[in-house]
Amino acid sequence: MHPYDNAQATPGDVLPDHPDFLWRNPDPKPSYDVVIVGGGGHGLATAYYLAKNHGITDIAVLEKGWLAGGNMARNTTIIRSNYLWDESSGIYEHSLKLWETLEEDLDYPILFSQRGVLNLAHSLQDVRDSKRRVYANQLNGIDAEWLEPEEVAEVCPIVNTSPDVRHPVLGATYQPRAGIAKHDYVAWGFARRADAYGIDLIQDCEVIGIDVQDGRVTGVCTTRGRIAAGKVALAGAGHSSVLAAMVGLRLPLQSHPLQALVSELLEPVHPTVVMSNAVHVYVSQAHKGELVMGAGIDSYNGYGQRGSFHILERQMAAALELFPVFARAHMLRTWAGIVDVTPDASPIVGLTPVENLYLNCGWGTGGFKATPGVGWAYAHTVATGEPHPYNAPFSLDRFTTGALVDEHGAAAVAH
Amino acid sequence: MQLITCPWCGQREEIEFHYGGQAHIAYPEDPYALDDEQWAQYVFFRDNPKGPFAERWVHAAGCRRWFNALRDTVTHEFLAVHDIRAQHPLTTGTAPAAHQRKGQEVS
Amino acid sequence: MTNPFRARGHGHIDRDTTLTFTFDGRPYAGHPGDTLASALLANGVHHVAGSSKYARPRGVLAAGVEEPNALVQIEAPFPEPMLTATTVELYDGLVARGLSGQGRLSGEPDPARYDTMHAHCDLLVVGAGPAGLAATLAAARSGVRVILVHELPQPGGSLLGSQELLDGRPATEWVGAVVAELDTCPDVRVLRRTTAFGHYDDGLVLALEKRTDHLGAAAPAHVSRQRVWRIRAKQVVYATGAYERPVAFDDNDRPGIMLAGAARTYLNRFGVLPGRQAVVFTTNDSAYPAVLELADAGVRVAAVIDARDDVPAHWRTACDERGIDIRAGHVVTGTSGVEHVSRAHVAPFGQGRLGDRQGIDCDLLLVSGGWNPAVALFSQARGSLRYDAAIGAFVPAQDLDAVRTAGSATGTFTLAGCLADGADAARRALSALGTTGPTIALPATSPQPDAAPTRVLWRVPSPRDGQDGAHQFVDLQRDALVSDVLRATGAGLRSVEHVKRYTTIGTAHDQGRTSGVMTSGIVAEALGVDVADLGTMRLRPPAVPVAFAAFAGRNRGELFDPVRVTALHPWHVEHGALFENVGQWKRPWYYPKADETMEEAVLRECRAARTGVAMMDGSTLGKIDVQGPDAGVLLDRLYTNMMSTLKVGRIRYGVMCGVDGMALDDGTVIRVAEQEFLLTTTTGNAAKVLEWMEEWLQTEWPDLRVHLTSVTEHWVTIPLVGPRSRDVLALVAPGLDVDNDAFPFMSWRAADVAGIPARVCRISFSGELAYEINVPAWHGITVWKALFEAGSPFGITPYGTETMHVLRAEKAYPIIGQDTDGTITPQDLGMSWVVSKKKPDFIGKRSFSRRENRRDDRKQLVGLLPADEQLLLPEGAQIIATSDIPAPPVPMLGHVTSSYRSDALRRTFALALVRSGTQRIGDTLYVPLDGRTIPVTVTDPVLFDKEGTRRDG
Amino acid sequence: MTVETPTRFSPLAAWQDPLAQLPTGVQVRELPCLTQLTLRVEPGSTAAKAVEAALDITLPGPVSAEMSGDVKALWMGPDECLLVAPDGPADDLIGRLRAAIGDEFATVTDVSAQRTTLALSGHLVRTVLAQGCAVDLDPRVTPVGSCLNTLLAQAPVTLVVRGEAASSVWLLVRSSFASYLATWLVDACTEYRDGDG
Repeated sequence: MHPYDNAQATPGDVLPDHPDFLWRNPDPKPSYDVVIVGGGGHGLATAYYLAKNHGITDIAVLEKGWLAGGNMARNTTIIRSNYLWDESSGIYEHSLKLWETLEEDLDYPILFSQRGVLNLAHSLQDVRDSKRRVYANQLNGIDAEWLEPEEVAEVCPIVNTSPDVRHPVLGATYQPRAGIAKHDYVAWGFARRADAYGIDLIQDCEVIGIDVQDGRVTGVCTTRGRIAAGKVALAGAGHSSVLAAMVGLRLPLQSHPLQALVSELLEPVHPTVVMSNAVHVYVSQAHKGELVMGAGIDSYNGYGQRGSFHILERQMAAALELFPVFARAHMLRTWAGIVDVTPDASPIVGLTPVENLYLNCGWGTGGFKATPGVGWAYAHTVATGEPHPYNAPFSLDRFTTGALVDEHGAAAVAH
Repeated sequence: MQLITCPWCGQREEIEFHYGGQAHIAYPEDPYALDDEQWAQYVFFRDNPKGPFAERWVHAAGCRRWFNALRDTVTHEFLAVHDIRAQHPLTTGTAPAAHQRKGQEVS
Repeated sequence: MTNPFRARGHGHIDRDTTLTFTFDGRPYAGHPGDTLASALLANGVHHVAGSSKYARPRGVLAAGVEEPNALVQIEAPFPEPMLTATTVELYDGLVARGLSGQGRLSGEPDPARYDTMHAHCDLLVVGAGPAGLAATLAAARSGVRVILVHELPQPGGSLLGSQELLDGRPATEWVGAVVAELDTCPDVRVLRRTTAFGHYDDGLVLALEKRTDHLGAAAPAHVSRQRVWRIRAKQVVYATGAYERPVAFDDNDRPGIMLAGAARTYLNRFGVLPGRQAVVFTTNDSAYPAVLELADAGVRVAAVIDARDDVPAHWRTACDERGIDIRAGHVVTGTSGVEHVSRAHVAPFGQGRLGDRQGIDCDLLLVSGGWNPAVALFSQARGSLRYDAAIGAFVPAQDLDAVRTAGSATGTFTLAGCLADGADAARRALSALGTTGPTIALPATSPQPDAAPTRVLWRVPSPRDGQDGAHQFVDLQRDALVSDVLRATGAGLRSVEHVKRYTTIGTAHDQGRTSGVMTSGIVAEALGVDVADLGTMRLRPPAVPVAFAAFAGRNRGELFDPVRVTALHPWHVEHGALFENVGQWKRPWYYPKADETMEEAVLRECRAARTGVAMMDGSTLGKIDVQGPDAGVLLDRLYTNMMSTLKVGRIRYGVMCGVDGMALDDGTVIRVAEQEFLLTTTTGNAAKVLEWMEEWLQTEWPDLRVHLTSVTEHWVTIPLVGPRSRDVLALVAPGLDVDNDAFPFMSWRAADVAGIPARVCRISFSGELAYEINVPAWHGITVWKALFEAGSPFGITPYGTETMHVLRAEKAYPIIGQDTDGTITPQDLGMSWVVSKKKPDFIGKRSFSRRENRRDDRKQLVGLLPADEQLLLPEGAQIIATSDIPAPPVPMLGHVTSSYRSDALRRTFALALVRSGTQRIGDTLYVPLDGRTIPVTVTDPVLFDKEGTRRDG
Repeated sequence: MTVETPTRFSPLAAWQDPLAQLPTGVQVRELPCLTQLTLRVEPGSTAAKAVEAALDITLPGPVSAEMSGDVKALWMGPDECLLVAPDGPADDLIGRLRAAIGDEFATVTDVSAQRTTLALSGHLVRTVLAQGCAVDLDPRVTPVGSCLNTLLAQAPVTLVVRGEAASSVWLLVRSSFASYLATWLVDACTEYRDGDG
């Protein structure tokens, strides 16, 4: 058994050490074949797969702050692929399969723990939507199950499955292969391998302009000077609209605060991941024992990496409805990310009207779980100039044709 | 939680309001004169600036009136609020976003 | 039981009362006013817990929230995980144990109440030390509304832990006088045991008041245990003090190693001697008062190890008087000890080199590496910080418009300076409020010699490891070492946020209060950069850990989410209804009779509606009154069909779409009068539809003369359904001509029903002859009972939402949100007839002509009949074309949206959205289920009474 | 078949006893079955003046209520008032108003059963409300005569400040929420049961 194999780890383990070397801190070169804007999980994974799958290594990943310090450092690390539509389950399941070998692939203890994810249903319509998703998942080869309340209690005994609560648990979908991973470890695993391929990871380097000549991208202007580029791949998450606006491109995105929090370290109480869209809470117990929780998105546009208190307050109330044993757990830290949300709650990954400028954005709350999958597909798109079948449905022009991949109506599950 | 000044009711907590996204997006005068791409721009595409943003709110739990606001999306500071009727007669009305948030609300 | 380490004549504790408590299984005694930490120290207990990673013994480092070490698990009166012993007020019967690593949650429900209180003020002062009290007093005298929150049981802050004099008297006397005055001010509210933990937009400060924790098992059950105060303050002054920071040296984690200021607090606030023989290691002046006060209280101070080459003469003189050895230019390099520190190793330290080491025996090693202003809340308020190289700490760069700091939170460390700074901060806050106050006289402080500069020292070189720092702890709670920090920088990390994640420093309970700035300092040294450029770790809300239950407050159980009920609700309860949650509403789901299963009950209810008469509570439907000369114009723009042509007295069904052309809601529209319509919405969409309509009206078409008013709860709505409904109605509404010609389908009449003026509509959601009786809600029960009574000869049967769904599905009336999912147009539902061809435009129309909407293989609503007539398809089941299930991904044609067992059809049936569904009518498709496939025949969605013969009875 | 003397049931008919047992600092009484009409009229318009003349009141400005007469007017929005009159047939009042409005653009809707009215008084009223209402109820900020549409413990309410000394307020709550709100109020008073009230 690999010493880092933590797939069966229970909460409470000591975290494995990071390696002694992660990456160089090079100065930017004047020119690269590919410049990736955004050194988060997606940008780093894209760089890695460009090198690994396509042999492209003359790459700079430009990060305006510190690597993986945006949403990659702020998400609740839930990984699952049980999305409703074929297009979504396609890319997320591809991603999940990559997750299953990622630890070996990156040679990094990413603490991928397939402890299963429960998506609770609280109303009869929730039940219908949930079962619909399970049936679709099963036909798409995804390990989805429908659990009755008593089965929910078997998987996660601390969930209050009493029928006498305000919004009783009427059942849940369950994906056993779903789980969590340690976000920093994932990002650093990609970063380290990218660095080892000779890819330049350049921090404190904010893109302030994108150069276009004759409809074709030629480079970027940054706080560390101009960098010429054969291709530019945007991976700026919440800042995608700001980046796209540099080439006059308007996107169907709105950037919202999304808050999350952790508790102190607790003895193992919560063996799986529970998500409840109806009462707006999702929670897992991470490797060391802290409860990691997320809530609903703040309604307004916000780039401030902070949200409103009532969201957290509501989330705590919801958490106690589902998990009465959490009453005296303590909220230790809260934070917020900036999620870029599309009208159909599906991402945009593909080409833009500007030649050699590529777009990956709009992941809303789903970005972390997609990291390897989208890195893979986006790298293909950048390398070949053509969308991979996995991301082809997520083109920008679907908003013109009407071929949306509407994940909020039917799936009724965020995150 | 932001304290928002309703032009009519004064300062109230954010939870009394619903967000309406970008302001000043008028319903096209002739939707059928637009091609699908132009129509999609109207239906789905909105500005998303980092900084001051002209947007709409409705005092849902108060006087139920829509109003326009200029708010900084980084600091969350409201730079101005104004009653739609007084400041922006007919032509600068704004259109509802295509997708509304789900919620359990009152009517 | 006695406390061997109590100092006579010191402390603000009630020595006349003894409290007993249990720690790690052993009984101890303490006094009111103690914390668990002070009581343990008074009993000579220094080893509080083992460390999380290396299981090293750990003691008490600090005296407040910054404590990284002394974590405890409360076991009784009710388990609570991971509190710092330094913040747990002692109470009788407390049972606790030291905690290494993980806390334990109780499996039992927490019996305590929690609540929330809103408060408003002109000025909020946080902290009741000298600066906070001066600020509060100055503001109070100006007459503005002031709230003062402070975390201790009594005010005074750092003054409680010192022997400072004010106006020549013990400082606590001045504190008492100030508080007495504040108590007389009606506009001043003082909240003790209250910790501000969050600063949000627009002056919203959250504070946690621990109301009954200190009472232990004696806490009254009806009083909330903890309360979250949501304080809206126009101005805020953070007089939150400063946290002393240690210096890293080898084995700097042993029990008995304590911050110098903490020892001073234990002596003066609690009357506790944290040891008998002390070595004091300092880099600054602040340790000297501790040295002198402890010495005067009987602690033998073996040596003061001052890292500075020059020790101010007055301190030297004072130490000489007491026979205390000062070793200037020296540092502590390490310690010895097993369970407890027993010796400090000291050495001269100059030019970066250590001289010869010498051991000094001690049972207490006090450390002061300088002070970090407590800026967490100021940072949360988006106040910016700057690095002050003189004190080696990050201080507020400048006031914000509405948020200020005062006292040592600004980096002012003298008592006189803190008092003046507090008063000045209040003056500036008042000025920002547009007012002024009288100048307050500040008490005179004892003459203070000029402070000598601090030597900023993050770590001492290790005699054992050289620069490695493999035995020098930075974050005690996370067991993170200097060597971990250096490994991080060696790995290529350049940001303190990366180092934090690499080492986990600052991620624990204390958020790095004693380790964060030290980490920045060590990283800066390692990288050869300026600490000022490097910055420090971001402090995040909450500033102190807060129990989930405190946030939830009273929003639990039945108060978690409002329950909405109709006027008929009590009747449903009395008659055994089971309820379905629809949004916030409770709707009767079905009314089982004794021993009846749901299926039996629903079949019975359906049979009654199709063969006799049945009634339901439809009051939850949204109802919107639309009045004005342009009411018809507005409705024409929002519904897909024409409403303006509706005649008074008539009713029309309508669908609304979003601008994207997808069905949004449906319902009926009745024309009440020439300029008045009443429309209904689905239960779940009532609020959304009203807001949608108002949005268009107010923002797009303000020229339309229309008013919209919700009347949902004004009316009780009772569908009366079935072939005998006319007979029942005739009995209760003798004045109404119920003849089909006089009262045709899709019309309404005003009539007295059971003597109550009512609107009776002839609409049907079942295909049966049916009426919908609307009366003001107060009369609802009366009318319902009258109908029930009048219908009893006909076997009238109350039915719930489940039966309603079956009846409507047999007729293929869709439920928006069940048979649609936001991707379905009216045409997809087979309702092209409801989409006007005449109107030039309506909301959604333009989107119908998009490419995707023109496809002929869109999903369409169809009926499905399983080959096995008794097999009930699960709702949500997918539909495929083949009887064999191919390998995944399996092409799916659609899914089952509604599925029921039909009494009328004597079989099961379903509605489904199927790709090219209408072209597949008559085809056999398959529903994969449990590894096999169920053959189903695609049919027209209307399965019952397709000709509509039953509608008129 | 008719019911000769129809009985009306207010939304809090079953709550009389629990509400009567609240501490003396929080007196809560339902004022059932008041006549309530939504009046939509542009302030200062001909129609508004006609209404004012017909009712012999001045329609209130923003965030206030005119409570002196038999027909009280509560400000609900810039062109919206809730008229509250004693129990009685709403149609009479509607008729008077519509007659006064004539052909002008103004509308009247009967919403009598849409909300029920609670009269609260006692020295703890503001404290209890502050548990669930974020609006500053200090008399200097929200004086007598104020009328607020706001949220109380997640329920939409209209709050009218009637008297300062007794902290008396009217609380109008949607009928479907009335039972929830009563539950909340009773629970909020738990702390004041032991003689504190």
